[in-house]
Amino acid sequence: MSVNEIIEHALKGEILPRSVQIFGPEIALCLTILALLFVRMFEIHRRLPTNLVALLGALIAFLGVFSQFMYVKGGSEIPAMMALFQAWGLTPEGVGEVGPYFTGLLVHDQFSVFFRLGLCLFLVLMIALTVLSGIPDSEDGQDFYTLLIGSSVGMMLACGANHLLTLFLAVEMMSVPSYAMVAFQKGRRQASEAALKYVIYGAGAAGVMLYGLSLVAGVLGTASMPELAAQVSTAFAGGSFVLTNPVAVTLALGILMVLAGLAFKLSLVPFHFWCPDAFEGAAAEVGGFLSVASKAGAFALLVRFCIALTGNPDPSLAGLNLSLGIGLGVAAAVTATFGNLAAYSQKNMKRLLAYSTIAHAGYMLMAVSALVIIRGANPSGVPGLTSAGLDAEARRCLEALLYYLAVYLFMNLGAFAIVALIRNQIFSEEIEDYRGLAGEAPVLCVCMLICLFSLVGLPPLGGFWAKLEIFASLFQAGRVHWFMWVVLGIAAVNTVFSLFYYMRVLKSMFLTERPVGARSALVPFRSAPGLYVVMVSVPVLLLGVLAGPLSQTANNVARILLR
Amino acid sequence: MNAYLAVAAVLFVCGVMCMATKRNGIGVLMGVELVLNGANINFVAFSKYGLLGLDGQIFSLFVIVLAAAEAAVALAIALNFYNNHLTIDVDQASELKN
Amino acid sequence: MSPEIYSEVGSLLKWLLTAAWLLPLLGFLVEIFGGYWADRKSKVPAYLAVGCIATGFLLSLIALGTWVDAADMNLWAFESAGHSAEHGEGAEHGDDHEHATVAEHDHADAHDEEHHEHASADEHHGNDPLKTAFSGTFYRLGKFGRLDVTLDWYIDGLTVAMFAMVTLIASCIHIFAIGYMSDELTEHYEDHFVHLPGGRHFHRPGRFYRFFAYLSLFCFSMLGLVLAGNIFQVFIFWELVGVCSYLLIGFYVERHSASTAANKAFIMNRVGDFGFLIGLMVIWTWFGVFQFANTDPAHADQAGLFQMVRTHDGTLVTEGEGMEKTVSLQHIEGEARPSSIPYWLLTVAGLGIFAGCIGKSAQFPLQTWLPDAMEGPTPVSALVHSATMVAAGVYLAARFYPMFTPEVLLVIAYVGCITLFIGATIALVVTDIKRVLAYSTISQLGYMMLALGVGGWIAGLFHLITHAFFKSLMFLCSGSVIHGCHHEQEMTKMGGLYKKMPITCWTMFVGVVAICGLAIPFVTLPAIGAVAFSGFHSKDAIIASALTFSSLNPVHSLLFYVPLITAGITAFYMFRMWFMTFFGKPKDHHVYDHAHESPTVMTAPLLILSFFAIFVAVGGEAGPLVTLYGAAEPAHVAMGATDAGNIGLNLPSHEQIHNFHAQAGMAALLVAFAGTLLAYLFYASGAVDPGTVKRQFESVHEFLVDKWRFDVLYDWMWQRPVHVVASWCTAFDKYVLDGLIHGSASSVVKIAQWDRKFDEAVVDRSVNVLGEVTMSVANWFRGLQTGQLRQYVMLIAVSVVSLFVLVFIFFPGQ
Amino acid sequence: MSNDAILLSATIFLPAIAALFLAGFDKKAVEAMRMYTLAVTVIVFGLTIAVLGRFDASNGDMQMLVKASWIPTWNIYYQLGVDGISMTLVLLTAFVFVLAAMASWSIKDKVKGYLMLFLILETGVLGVFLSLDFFLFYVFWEVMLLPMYFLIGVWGGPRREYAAIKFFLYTLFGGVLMLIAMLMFYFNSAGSELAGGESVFDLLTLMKIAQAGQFNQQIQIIAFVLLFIGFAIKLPSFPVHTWLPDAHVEAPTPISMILAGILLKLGGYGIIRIAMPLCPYGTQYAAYALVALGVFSIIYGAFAAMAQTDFKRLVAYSSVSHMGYVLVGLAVWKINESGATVGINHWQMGLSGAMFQMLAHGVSSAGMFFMVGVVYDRVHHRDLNKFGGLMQKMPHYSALAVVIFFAGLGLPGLCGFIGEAFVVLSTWNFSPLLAIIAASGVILTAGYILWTVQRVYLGPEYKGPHAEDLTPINGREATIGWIIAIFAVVLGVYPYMMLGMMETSVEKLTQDLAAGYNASMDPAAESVTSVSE
Repeated sequence: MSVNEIIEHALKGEILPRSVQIFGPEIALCLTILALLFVRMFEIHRRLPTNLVALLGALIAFLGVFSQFMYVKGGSEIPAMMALFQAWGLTPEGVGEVGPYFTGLLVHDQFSVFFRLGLCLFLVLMIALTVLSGIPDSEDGQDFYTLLIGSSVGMMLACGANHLLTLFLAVEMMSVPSYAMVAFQKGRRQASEAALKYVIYGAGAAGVMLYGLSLVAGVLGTASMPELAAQVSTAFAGGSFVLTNPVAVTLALGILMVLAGLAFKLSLVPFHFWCPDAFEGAAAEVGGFLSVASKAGAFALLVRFCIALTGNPDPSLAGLNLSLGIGLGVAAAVTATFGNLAAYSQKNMKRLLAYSTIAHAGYMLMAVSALVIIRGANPSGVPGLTSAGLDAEARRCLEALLYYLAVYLFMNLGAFAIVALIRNQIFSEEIEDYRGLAGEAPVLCVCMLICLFSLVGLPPLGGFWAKLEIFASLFQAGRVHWFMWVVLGIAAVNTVFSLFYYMRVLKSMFLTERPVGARSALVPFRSAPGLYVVMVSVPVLLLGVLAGPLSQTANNVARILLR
Repeated sequence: MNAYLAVAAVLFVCGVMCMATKRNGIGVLMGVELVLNGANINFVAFSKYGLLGLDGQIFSLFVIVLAAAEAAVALAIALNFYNNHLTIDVDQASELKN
Repeated sequence: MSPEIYSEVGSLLKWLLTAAWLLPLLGFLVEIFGGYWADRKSKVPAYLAVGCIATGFLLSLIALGTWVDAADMNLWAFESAGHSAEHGEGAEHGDDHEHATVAEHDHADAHDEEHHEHASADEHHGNDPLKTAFSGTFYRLGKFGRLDVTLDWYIDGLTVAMFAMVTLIASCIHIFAIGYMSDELTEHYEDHFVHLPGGRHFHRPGRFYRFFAYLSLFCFSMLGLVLAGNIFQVFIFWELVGVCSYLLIGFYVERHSASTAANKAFIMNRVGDFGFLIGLMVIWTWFGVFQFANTDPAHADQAGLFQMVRTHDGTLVTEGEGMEKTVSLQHIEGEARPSSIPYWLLTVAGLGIFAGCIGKSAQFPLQTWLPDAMEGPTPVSALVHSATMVAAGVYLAARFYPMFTPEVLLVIAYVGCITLFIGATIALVVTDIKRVLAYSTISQLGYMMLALGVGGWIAGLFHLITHAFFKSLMFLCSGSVIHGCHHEQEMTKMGGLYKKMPITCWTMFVGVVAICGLAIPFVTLPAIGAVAFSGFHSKDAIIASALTFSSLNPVHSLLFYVPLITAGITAFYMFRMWFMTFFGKPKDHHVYDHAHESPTVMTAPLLILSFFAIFVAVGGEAGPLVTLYGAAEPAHVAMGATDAGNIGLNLPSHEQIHNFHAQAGMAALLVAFAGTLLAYLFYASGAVDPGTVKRQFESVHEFLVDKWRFDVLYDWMWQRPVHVVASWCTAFDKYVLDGLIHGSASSVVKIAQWDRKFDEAVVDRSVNVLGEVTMSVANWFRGLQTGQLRQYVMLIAVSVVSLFVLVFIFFPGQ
Repeated sequence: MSNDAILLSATIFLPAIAALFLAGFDKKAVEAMRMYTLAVTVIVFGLTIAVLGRFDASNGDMQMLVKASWIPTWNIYYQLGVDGISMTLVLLTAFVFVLAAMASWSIKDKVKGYLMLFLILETGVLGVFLSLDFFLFYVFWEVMLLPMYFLIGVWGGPRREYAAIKFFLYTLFGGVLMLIAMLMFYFNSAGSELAGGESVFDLLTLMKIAQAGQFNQQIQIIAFVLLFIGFAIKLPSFPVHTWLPDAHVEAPTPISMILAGILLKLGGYGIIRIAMPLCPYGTQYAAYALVALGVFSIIYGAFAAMAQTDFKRLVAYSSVSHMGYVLVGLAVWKINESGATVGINHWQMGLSGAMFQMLAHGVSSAGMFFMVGVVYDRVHHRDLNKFGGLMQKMPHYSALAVVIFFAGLGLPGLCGFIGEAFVVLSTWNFSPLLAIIAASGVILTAGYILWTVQRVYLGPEYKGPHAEDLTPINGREATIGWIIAIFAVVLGVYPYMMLGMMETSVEKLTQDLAAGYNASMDPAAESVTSVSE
């Protein structure tokens, strides 16, 4: 769909109401940004604290996405939700219908709603956390929340990206505010250094990615993602996808560059170097935001991009699918291993969590690689699996990713939140200084324990179920190509190794005595921070014990997406 | 078309080299701009001679705007770094390691 | 006997003996938990223990009567049969001596527990298999398909005889112990044998009640062992008597020598039990049953071991030759299990079980624990380590006789032969009064084993019972001496005690005469036979069996000469002990002056036991005792066997033994008198100075004083528990040749330390190395993260390029 | 919910729920919390008795089945049930927890946290024994890890952190392998019509599939190896046993009791319940290696025990030795050239013996650790060379200790004997050589136990520090000691009490395995069972 067609459609006015309806929550967020700016402009932030405004805006957006989600999931017939549906003006033709909107730049489906819901929820929790931890003071709160919300809007765009342009825009919208957020603690040398590294690295990666996008779009003659696969098979009709073909080389180079850009956002090895520095330099809250939300957005983009490339069952593309899948698998295995190993010797908690983030990106990428492998499989070539079976397995891979992200949202946010809250008490983020905290702030420590064990992947916590789903999809992908079994083995070994460094934190907290003279950190259960961490940790537990509903939802989402 | 693409490729390579070798933060950012412009040339070339149509043009327009925004933010951060470190030599930015 | 009467008699016997068996357990529980630690001066535990065991004796007597009555047996058969010498064989088979001339197999059937499953219906008097053995089950331990592990009882003439013997001797010893242990009746017992640093004296409360509790527990275990109806159950009680022995040897827990001796006894026994276990495994795998025999007509289809391995006339049905040779199993038609067992495996099973007997009966090469076991109080030595527990090995060998192949018997014979010689020679030089008796016990047990090995089943058991009486008598006498001399055990410090303790002296004399086998030559009385104490009869029987055997198998003539010579040695060292203790001049006046005769509670048991030591074997092999337990003799023994087994052994039949009887008796008597005379010359008349002889045979003497240096050898053996039999031989050679073998129990510790080092050095290390490697890789990664921004950016370029190169290399389809 | 469902669920979850209530106790009310915990464990024991009351020993199948949908998208069920094999272990668990709760009086700091973790641990263990869904099994399996880690790590001895992480790491490693095996079965089950064409975690269905030989040989071998490593770590068997001495030594006394008394049994149980029924071919394939490994563990553990100078370490190594018998007993499955099982009854005996050995070891080793703990509480050291003469100072305690140590020694009439003897007796049928080596363990065992008894209890006087603290045991300690001693005797004298309970289940298990093996050998001739003696 070319731009002039798009303009024509928009002017006809048929799609615009639907698009606005779907885009409602994002619009609400944009309005919140405006409101924040106005609050400052009119100097009323003494009476109306900015964080409240931001929280309110985020809540409104969350409710919007939530109502969309419920509408999509259960139809218009849920009595309890009727008021919400009406408030957001949801109609069967609008939100109820799956398909592209904004003239095909974005797409509306369960997948994007699911991600947006997660992102909004995260935004709400994040703002709540900043309220508790008070990282932006009242002077620059507006700026911080503006950046935060702006970045979130970019991520929400990423979820629905249906066009290479939106893909790039989303990446930039996610990134640019986050550069600033990393640098937000203006006086800190570390923060500015981290931000400088992040922005330069990020800008470089964006450039490479853009160049890749230009090649892909140019070679295939379209920038609309649903058409990519078809264009690929047209371009290589008859011939096969080999490197003696210059077009193929160009395309491969382009794809590689796009993936490199995404890999930067996902902090995959070898594009991960910014991650520990940025996390250490930035406040813990920002770290949490970067490690969860921007990962979610980037994974949404990655999945969209990979699906766009692999949907076509043309046998000439089997090679492309396979090498893409295996390449992702290698990257995933290397990333997970690297993250876990490098995390061993960290002394700073945020840095440790940064490496843990890298490792987890590796685990999640495994699901994507399994997805690509299974989607590229020839049904007759896999013993014991029919075409329908393959579809089910592909759904399972995506389900694994979605589940993992959902759990990851809570467990990683929990971990960063606790780091932030502890920092507020003892003014340190060194693991060394966590010694014996369990005696003083048992709530924080127990919740930390839940989050970290969930990150290890121990039952009955959510992380276990998520990891199990990843393992299961890898196992099934291994039947298509044995290499996935190798990845599975690496993942399993990594799980064991990862225990060490998480354990070091817990050991410090629980097994040692609080040194004499150390700052005390009294966070009782019945305080707002205490309740907050419990609130974040309980879902981790629940998602492990009652995995059914979310797993079912994720599977449905996957079914619609892969249809 | 191939000529345009070649120019773009040269720009890209120059940009990457610039990013990799410049000690000055601003210089690195300039390298990024080169890379982005290389891509822009690609888009426009594909738009004109390839099948991409108007999409390419619009793509490059967006990129230009975005590049400006990004550069603004990057420069602000570089300024911040200068305030804190009194240099913008990126090699001095090595406090963050373990 | 009809099945109804069978079950009636059987259950009566079962209840009587079970009660006699369980009473000591009850006594044990009351004594241990009765709160006697609060009243250390109470003698109630002793009375309780005596009451239990004495009641057990009465019940055993009733059972014996019942059994004799049920078996319709005339114990005094020899009166009507005339002189035992001519009709011993017939007489010992009791009531059916009218059948003595019928064919062998009939004869065999008549008094063997083995029966054919259809035999219960057989009304023929002589062939009724049910009348001499009763069996049944107490309860089940576990069941696995057709495999059924149960606790059973098995009662035949041997069982009741053993019950009566054990309970009688135990009663006497219990009573004796009341006196002997009376110095424990105090709150502050001072133990002079314990040396504390700083020369302090060791004080502890008395443990009178505990001693009797242990004794009761021992009696329970011993009776259980006798009553056991299957070999597994024997093993259970085998271990239990072992642990009781452990507890009793280590009764003075504060004495290091005592606890070490206790450990030694237990572990040595475990070595034997290891063999026992192997035997059990073979039996269990190939037979699938543990019961000796099943004589219950109600369950006639379940054959026991003896019924499976031998036909009802007692023959071993074999097929094949050499290693291929197999033994067909009986009574298992229609069952899906092997119907035969390799002959060599049966031999292995027999050897395995016999290994257990070696340990328990202190046979060569596991004999060394028994002398050390004398660390226990003397009544314990009398009861456990002479009369009952150590004889259990002999009992088991006899009980399990049908399972032994001729090869096993030969091993038994040689083991017994070696043991009896070693024991006797060491006894020559020992000066500790209890240790003389201990070595004598080893020697006598060797006699019993020898007898069993050469086919003298009757003779071996005969000696078991007579020995139990006279040896426990002698131990009690020595206890009396020790008590009288205030815990002085060295004979070199005694002498002339007969004036001070006449009763002890003369009861001891009875024992000494009995063990030496002295008799009035050429005199036989009607209805009684030879005029002699019990020992004469039994030793006579053993020598006769040995002589017969060696004349049938001239290759093995050592098996006759060694015991014969040893009979002389026995007489010498026993009289040596007696003379040294009671005669001559007092060597230590301190000891002598304080010596006194023991109180009545101790001398009365001596008198009772001397009575039995004199009269228990009255009538010899035609007497009531042999008649009683002889009914349990396996069927094949009486017939003898020609060219049996793979080695072509000839086993003597009753008749053949009988023919050699007079000859052997004379030889034994002659040798015994010679030994006695020598002892008299050395130690009583002073005609020969023992010191001179000692100096002349310095090296031999030292060798004997070192107990043949067995302890050294035994320590060395620990290194090879698996190849134990092989290493015994080679190690023995080595030892005898150069006598330089070192080693100690620490060898095991060394292995263990090495083992731990391995654990720490290899297994742990490998885990640690793994950790270190991970750590170093992690550090390397950390080095990569330099924090240099320019390098990071460079890396973007490098990464993209290298990835691209990789894609080129690995891209498919080229 | 049926009565069974309520009963079994209550048995499992009562401790965890009770642990939540424990959070509401005042920190100072230490005594009340201890009593409360003890009461909870007693009630749970009562519930297991109630389960026993509804249990029918003559039925070899799974009984009291509870099945409720849990995660329907993955066919995961909340499925519980007992058979003769798990019943005995459930009883043992509840029993040992009661004893350990009584022994927990020795814990003086952070009592609340300790007791909460203690109760959560009980839930985990009972869950493992009762669950019949592989996934549920796995969840409970791992759930045990956390409380155990902290119980060792917080309340343990000087090197507790090392020990705790070692324990955690070993077990987690095993768990991950198990996870992979679990996925193998899950996805391969879809190919069988017995699972209705769906992937299932349901152990009963998986067993049926295995019995029909529908997992191919390769899968069975790989899965068995994976599962076996996981369970062998818990068992523990050489060479993955080294966590055990450390964990035991550092753990506080009640936790050592649980660790030795119960957690080790999970390894054996896992092999019986999961590894063997799901991989009959794999089991047979590895049988000789398993028995050899078991035999080696017996000897190795005994030797290692002999060299120890730390009292607790010695007992820990004795556990390695004793659990070797379990491994031997499980695997004595002999087949002939045609694949028919030879002497299936002997194998049943081996299995039963192994099970009994687990029960007996549960009683005796818990007792041994408790006895060590009693003296450690007084003199605060465990150096064997500094003991001696305890019989004089603490006669009551020493008598109990000697009885319990003799139970560990395998003395007839006490519980340790039956398991060892039955296992050894059944082994000759499998391999005479291994049987002989295994049997030689009795000598070594006697050696180190007697030597220990001599060094600690016998002798004239105590040589170590804190002699004045050697006070006679108090009523609570004596009660625990007596209960253990009595059970040691009861189990030793009347083993059929337990063996009878598992008889039919063991029989069924062996027959199923034999059938599964034959079916795996020849898929065409499935359900042809040729069992010959």
